Amino acid sequence: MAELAPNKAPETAIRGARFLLWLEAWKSFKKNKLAVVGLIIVLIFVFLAVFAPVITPEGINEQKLAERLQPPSSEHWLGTDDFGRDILSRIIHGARISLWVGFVSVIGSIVVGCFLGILAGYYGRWVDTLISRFFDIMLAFPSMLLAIAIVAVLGPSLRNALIAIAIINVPNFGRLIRSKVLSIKQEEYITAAKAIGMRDRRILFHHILPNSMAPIIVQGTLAIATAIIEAAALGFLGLGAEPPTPEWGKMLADSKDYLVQAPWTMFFPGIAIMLTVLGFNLMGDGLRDALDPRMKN
Amino acid sequence: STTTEEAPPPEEKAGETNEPEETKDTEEEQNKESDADPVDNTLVFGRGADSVGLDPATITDGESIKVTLNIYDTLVKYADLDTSIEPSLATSWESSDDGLTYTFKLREGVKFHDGTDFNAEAVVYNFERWANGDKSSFYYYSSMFGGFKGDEGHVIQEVKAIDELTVEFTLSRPQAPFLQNVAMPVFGIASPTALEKYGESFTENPVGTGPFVFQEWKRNDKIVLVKNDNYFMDGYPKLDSVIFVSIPDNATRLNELIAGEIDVADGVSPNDGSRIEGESDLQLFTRPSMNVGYLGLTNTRPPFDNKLVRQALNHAVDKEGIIAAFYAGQAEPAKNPLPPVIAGYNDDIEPYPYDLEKAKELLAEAGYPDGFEMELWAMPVPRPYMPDGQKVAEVLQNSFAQIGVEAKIVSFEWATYLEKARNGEADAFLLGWTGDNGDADNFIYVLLDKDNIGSNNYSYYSNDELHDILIAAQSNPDQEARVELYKQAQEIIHDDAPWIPLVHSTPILGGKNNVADFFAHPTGSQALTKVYFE
Amino acid sequence: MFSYTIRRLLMLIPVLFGMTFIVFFMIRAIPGDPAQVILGQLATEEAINNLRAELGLDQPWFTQYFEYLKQLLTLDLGESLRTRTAVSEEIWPYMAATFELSFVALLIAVVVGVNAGIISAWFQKSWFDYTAMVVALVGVSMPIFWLGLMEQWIFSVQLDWLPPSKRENVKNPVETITHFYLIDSLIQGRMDQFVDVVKHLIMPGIALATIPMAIIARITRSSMLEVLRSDYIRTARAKGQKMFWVVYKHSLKNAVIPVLTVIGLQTGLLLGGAILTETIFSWPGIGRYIYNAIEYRDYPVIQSGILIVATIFVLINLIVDLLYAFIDPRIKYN
Amino acid sequence: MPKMLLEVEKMKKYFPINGGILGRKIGEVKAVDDVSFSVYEGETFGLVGESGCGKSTTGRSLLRLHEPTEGKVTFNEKEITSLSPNELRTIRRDVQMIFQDPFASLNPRQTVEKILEEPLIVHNIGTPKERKQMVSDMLDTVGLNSYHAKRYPHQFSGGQRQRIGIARALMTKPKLIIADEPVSALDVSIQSQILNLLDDLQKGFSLTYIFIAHDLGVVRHICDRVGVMYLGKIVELSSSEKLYEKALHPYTEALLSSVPIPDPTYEREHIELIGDMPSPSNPPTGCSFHTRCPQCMEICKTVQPKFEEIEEDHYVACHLFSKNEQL
Amino acid sequence: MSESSVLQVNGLKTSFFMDKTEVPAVDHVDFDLKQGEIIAIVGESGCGKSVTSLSIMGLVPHPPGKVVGGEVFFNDEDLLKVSESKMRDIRGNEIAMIFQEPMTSLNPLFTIGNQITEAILIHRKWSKKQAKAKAIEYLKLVGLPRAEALMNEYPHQLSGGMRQRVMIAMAMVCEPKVLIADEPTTALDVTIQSQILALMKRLNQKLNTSIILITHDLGVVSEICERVIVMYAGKIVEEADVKTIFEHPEHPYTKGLIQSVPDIRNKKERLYSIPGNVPIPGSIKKGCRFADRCEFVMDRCREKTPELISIEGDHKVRCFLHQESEEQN
Ligand SMILES: Nc1ncnc2c1ncn2[C@@H]1O[C@H](COP(=O)(O)OP(=O)(O)OP(=O)(O)O)[C@@H](O)[C@H]1O
Ligand SMILES: Nc1ncnc2c1ncn2[C@@H]1O[C@H](COP(=O)(O)OP(=O)(O)OP(=O)(O)O)[C@@H](O)[C@H]1O
Ligand SMILES: [Mg+2]
Ligand SMILES: [Mg+2]
Repeated sequence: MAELAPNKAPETAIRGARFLLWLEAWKSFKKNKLAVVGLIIVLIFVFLAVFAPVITPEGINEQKLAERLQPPSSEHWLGTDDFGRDILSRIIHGARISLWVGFVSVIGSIVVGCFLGILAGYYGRWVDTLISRFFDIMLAFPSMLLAIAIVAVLGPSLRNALIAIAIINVPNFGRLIRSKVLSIKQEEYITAAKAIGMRDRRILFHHILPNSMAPIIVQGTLAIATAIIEAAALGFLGLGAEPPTPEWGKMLADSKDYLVQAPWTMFFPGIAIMLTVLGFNLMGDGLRDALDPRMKN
Repeated sequence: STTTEEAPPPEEKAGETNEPEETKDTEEEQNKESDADPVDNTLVFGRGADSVGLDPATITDGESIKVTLNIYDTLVKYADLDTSIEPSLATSWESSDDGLTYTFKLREGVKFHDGTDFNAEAVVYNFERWANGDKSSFYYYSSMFGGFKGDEGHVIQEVKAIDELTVEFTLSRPQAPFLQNVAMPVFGIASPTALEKYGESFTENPVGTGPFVFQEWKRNDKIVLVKNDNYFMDGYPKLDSVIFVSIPDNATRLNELIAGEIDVADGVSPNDGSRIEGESDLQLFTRPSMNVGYLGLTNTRPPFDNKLVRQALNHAVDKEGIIAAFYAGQAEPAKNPLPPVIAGYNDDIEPYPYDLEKAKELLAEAGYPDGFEMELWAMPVPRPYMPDGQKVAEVLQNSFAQIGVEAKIVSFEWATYLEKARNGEADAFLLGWTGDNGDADNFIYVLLDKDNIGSNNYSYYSNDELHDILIAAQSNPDQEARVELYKQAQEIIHDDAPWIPLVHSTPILGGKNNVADFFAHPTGSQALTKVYFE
Repeated sequence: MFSYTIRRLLMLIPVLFGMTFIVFFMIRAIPGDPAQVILGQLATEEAINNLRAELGLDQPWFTQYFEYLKQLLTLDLGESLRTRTAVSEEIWPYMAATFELSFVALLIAVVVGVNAGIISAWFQKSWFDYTAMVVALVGVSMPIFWLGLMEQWIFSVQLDWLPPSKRENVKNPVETITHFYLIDSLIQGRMDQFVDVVKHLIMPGIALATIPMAIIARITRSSMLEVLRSDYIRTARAKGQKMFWVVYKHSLKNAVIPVLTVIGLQTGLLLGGAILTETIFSWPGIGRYIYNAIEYRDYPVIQSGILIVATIFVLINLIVDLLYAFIDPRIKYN
Repeated sequence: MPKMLLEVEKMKKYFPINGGILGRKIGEVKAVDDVSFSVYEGETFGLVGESGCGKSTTGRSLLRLHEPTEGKVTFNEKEITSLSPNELRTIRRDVQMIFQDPFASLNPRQTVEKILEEPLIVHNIGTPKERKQMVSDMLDTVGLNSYHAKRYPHQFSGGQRQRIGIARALMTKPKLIIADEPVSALDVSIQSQILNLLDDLQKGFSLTYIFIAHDLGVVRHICDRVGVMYLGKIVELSSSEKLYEKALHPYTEALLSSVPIPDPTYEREHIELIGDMPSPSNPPTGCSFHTRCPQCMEICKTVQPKFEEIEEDHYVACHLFSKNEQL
Repeated sequence: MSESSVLQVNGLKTSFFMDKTEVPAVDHVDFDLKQGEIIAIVGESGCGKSVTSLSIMGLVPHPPGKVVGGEVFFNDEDLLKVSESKMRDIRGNEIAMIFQEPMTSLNPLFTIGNQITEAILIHRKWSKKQAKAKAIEYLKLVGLPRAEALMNEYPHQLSGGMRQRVMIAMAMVCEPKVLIADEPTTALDVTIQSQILALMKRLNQKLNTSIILITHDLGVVSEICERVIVMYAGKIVEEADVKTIFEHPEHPYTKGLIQSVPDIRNKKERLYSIPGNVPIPGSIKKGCRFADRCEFVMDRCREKTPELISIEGDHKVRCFLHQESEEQN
């Protein structure tokens, strides 16, 4: 059993104790090379997204029809698209969109999913039955079709695609939380909390929820990856971002016809999607290993 | 008359239908087929969507017509490459001077595919069937001939069999484009016996007199037609069979063509023209232009109720640029709602030049010196006249922005798009039209007359003076006079600027090099009677 | 076990019921009127109203819903508004197309995925492990529509090895009996067609298999790793058993449950119609069938299509659950 | 005679087994089946028995962490079994628990300080500052340092974690502590540290313990009175002296003779029991021990023996000693 | 190798490599196992008992573990050097092992019969039928009722004690020369424990199998063992026959350990307790590993590591207290 050498300087070193767990997770995360690569990829894209207007060589919408479909060159590193717009600039701006869709939709799903999952897991009985059945129903839907139908109801736009993606992911989080609540409810420290006379609500918010965070973060990271692909797929079907938004899936769809003529128009947005998604997946895996001790080897 | 193109909105895009029906009647026939080894002389025609039905009278979509055109014949038909009238089931015809009576002499010895005789009675039967139409079917009939029996505007008062091979039509008022209309593929003559026999399901068991006999239909997948050995044109058709396959994705369809899986690819996107030219074993077919692509401005919605604003926007569009980029040059800029091939085209009209300064001036004059915000609706599906609405919209958005007009590009699913646009919910919308009988009326009246508000006049443009001209032109049998009237009409329209006419495109198709005598028809649907493999 | 199955089947009822409810009202919330869509833009107001009445669309939604439920109870799936054919009649070819493709994709995914996962776990931290897992991660990160287009471009356009799309060579069509072309061509002894059908299946099969394959490989690996660390594996090795058998006999059977769960879920997803794959490869499957029905507002088709897909999904997962009990004697459903 | 602190009368706890088509109850696990005993102020009452015999369930049911199926529990003249949830919470201030697994019973995401402060917060004791002081005092008391306060449970060794668990139980200054196998997860050398600590605390805080264990040596060492459980029932209850000197019940005897003695020279007879404890969902008829009892009689198979006081303060449930039967 | 020795361990060192640092779990362990003898290895959790036995079996989980030094002689061969296939022939056949957790050491998805016959068929070219008969024979030998029926049952249908018997039957079925039992009774109740211990003793006498019994329970040791090895933090600190260990323990750790066990025979007023905790493996780099907890610690204890030396016959101790007396003598 691990004992900290008692002669180490105490007070100061341990300030910000809340962080300690994260610090430790970070340490174990750091050791995972692939995860770090993932993190770096994600950070690069986040950086690009945040500073897009500053760093892009050109605006995203400067059409120069005369310069359309130019291959990569020193002037346009990734070439130009069929409007003569600089692909690099658009991909960089596209990072904003994809990350935005990824983060916001996942946060949306988490919030709603948590709410429902907690209700179900904590109150049990008919509340649980009702919510669980609802999740079953949602999960039984072919998810892409559901997303398409939702977008059809709301009208195609980036925002609505985001909403659709958030909705189809709700049951995943809901179930996760529910099962977490159920399993944590069985933990000995919850019995201990009850034994000291703690009220249910406090148990829920001080014990159960904080202990469910790790899997949610992991699942959330991975869900961002999926959400980005889903958004791209909707974009590809013409059900996502409105033009001229440089959404990657839409860029792909737009350049589909140029696959032979100007392969770079199709190649780079695809790579951008893949890299970002890969980044999140690698990071999610790393987080899982770091946050979930069971997965440690 | 109306178009093939628009009516079927949803059908054409990635549409697919579904039917199980196919199997039963298919199987026996298929056996025959596999014995016959039809591979050699079979043309595979790849297109974007499946047909909706094969009863020509009830269909509205281009993809259905492409097939029915080869199964049925009409009394008169269009020439191979334009809309001039040629004999078909009728070998000759004459009209009275007042334009109220038409008499057709029918071809002798023609038989329907089911072996029954084609004769005057059959023609009467078909027209009677349409004229007594159930209101939910036969849309083309009612729109081309002013409704059904008993309706006030119904044009065809009576259809009489004079003798075995003579039919006489009596009209209630003269209709200038009457022959143009009768030639429309939707008025293909069906076998009365088969109609009785199949009833509702005739649409899946089509029987006509045409060059090809229907054999099999696998919904969403393919339609197989085989040669009509008893076709009245000697030596035709040359093909043993034709298979129409649906391949929704443009790129895939082209790949199929390149890979040699199909012989002709419809709806090739203009950009791919060069690719086809680059392949030594492929050839490019161009369809003579008989269409218009435009940006409609809903004339009742502010600020588009202001003529100056509409004119200003007309100045702000770089049509040449759009054509170069997204039509690969396969189009010409439009200044009129009519395409130039159609009689009545007014070539004297001066187009609004691409002039942003002028546009700004006009805007200022209209009271919008700082521009305004608007929605710009982009079509979600490719059309011959607008292969990529979204991209055209982006170009428009970009130039509007330069005169201070902030356009937000909006799109809906095609069905929704049309419905909402028809309801006048759009500020400005991209749309277009392919003529289906080559008459000016089929463009100007249908698209811009106040009668058609709530129907094909999506821009809610209403001008009484124009209306009078168009009605006069409709019933005037004198071609010269009509041309003048339409030229006049175009002037009014040009000045009012209810739209921004964008392009008249030349749609392209790809084909194998050995496909000969394939005539891409301006209406979008062609008979494959003469096609053969070299 | 039997009673568990019955209970699960009973539980299916509220799920499917809820499903019909959601689908029914959701698709009616989609703007656009089927009558309008069917009649096209030339239709008159009157014609539309007539058609609406004929199709029963003029009734209040709830009336329509109860009518629909009544229909369902008699196992009547309704009639397509567009083709006027019973959905139950016309749906099979699409299902079959999807089943066939899914089967091939799943076969690829399971064979490759499971073995890659096993070997990765067995030789943990070897180059194979790293490579396989990175490849798997790239696999799940790939937009499959992109992959599909790239495949087509490389293998049919550039190399001309495989047909770009569809299920068969249209000039040499398979005579349909079961609508599974592999089976149909085989039972008719048409080897040429069989080969042709296989060729058509390869690219969409791979495109569709990519993600499940990657997921299965990953889950197999982690599940195997856990099992390989367990006491009974040590026991097996302490007996002197060969590592190969330790892995493929003792470990795999234990590791297979989570893998099975994933396979069940993935099968459901595949059968649910991989719309993008079906679009790119012009595959006349159930996904596009429903997708098109959405475009046409063909309510009965959407309703029944989704209902059938969902039922299959739920049933597959029920079967997976029951399979657990066959694999693991500790699991007893009572 | 010291004051009676806790009295348990005919307590039962049955867990339902669900199944069938509708998932209804199809059976029950009789985890605790009619148990009565009392605990006096200041003593350590031990509960021993083999695993699964219902010791933990008994301990938890006392606090209504499991709702007892039947029976009455009286603590300090209050009937716990009929309290409202709010009153129950107040009572829990006076009755605390120490758990077997010191790791599982500490929230891994809370610092020691937080863990120890929680009982105070829950029962509204002190201001934040006072609470901090109390925590650091308590850490000293259980042999930890206040610089441990900011650490997380996984950063401690097993023995230290158990000290934290003990400290938590003591925070509200309870009267009674139910210790559920508090040392069985620990190494021998650590076990003795904890046992000594419990001993010291009992004196320092005048605590009463209910000590659940399966290690008879430990029980002997720490308990004043011991109840031996078998299959949900107490089969023998007596002072620890008497029990270890002269066990009456055949089960107790067998149990004692099975304990390995760390003394190679010590010779004694082993009473080997055959087989395992039966399942509590399907207990044998009659005396539940009869299936393994070396001295089983006919009557044992059908008639359940009464739990009776055979000698002063020595209760047994066995037909061998049943007065009625012998008469 | 002495005449009657079946297994001889010399200077065995096994380390775990965590983040590239080497953590020795077993550090220079030497001992002999004689024919028919039962020896015990005792020590607290984490002191390296299991790793010692896994090292002998060649089953140290790798990565992260690795045997980094020493020799293990069996049949005149160094097991640490033989090929994996040779090692497989020995495992289960000549040296068998049973583990602490009877609950998890049997594969839950295969029947008892399947698992025992497998053990036979790996090493014997027998028919399935023969193997089955043998398996049933051994199930009976370990005192399981209904042996035939058990063959078709799954582990979860058995109680802990029964499973541990099955484990023993499985280990003994090839009649190995050496049986390594790693805490075979820790998870069991006392009544079951005493059944299992009695069984092992019987088997030892009947089949003359040598047994290495690993445990942390001194009571168990005194019940059945002849010789005892006490380990602390990866090293042997004391070795002697069982009587000597209990009567004259010499190492302060052994002494403390024996004194801190509560006895059911009499109530001690206060238990002895060794202060402090077992050190984290690898944390003590120099000196005696017990120094921090030792009552008699001297300066040199913190500087140098004492050797394991023989003080009287077979009695060996690793402590400077005795080294001194040796040196003085
Ligand atoms: N929550 C529960 N649901 C169903 N059965 C339970 C539950 N808790 C305990 N049991 C059953 O009740 C019986 C007694 O369990 P309990 O935990 O009280 O035993 P114990 O004597 O504490 O055993 P151990 O020494 O293993 O801790 C067991 O058979 C157990 O399976
Ligand atoms: N797989 C492993 N990875 C890393 N370290 C390990 C591993 N297995 C054992 N160790 C380390 O080796 C040391 C010795 O472990 P071992 O299992 O031999 O102890 P033990 O004496 O058997 O303890 P116990 O009584 O708990 O079984 C421990 O400190 C442990 O940390
Ligand atoms: Mg317990
Ligand atoms: Mg061990």
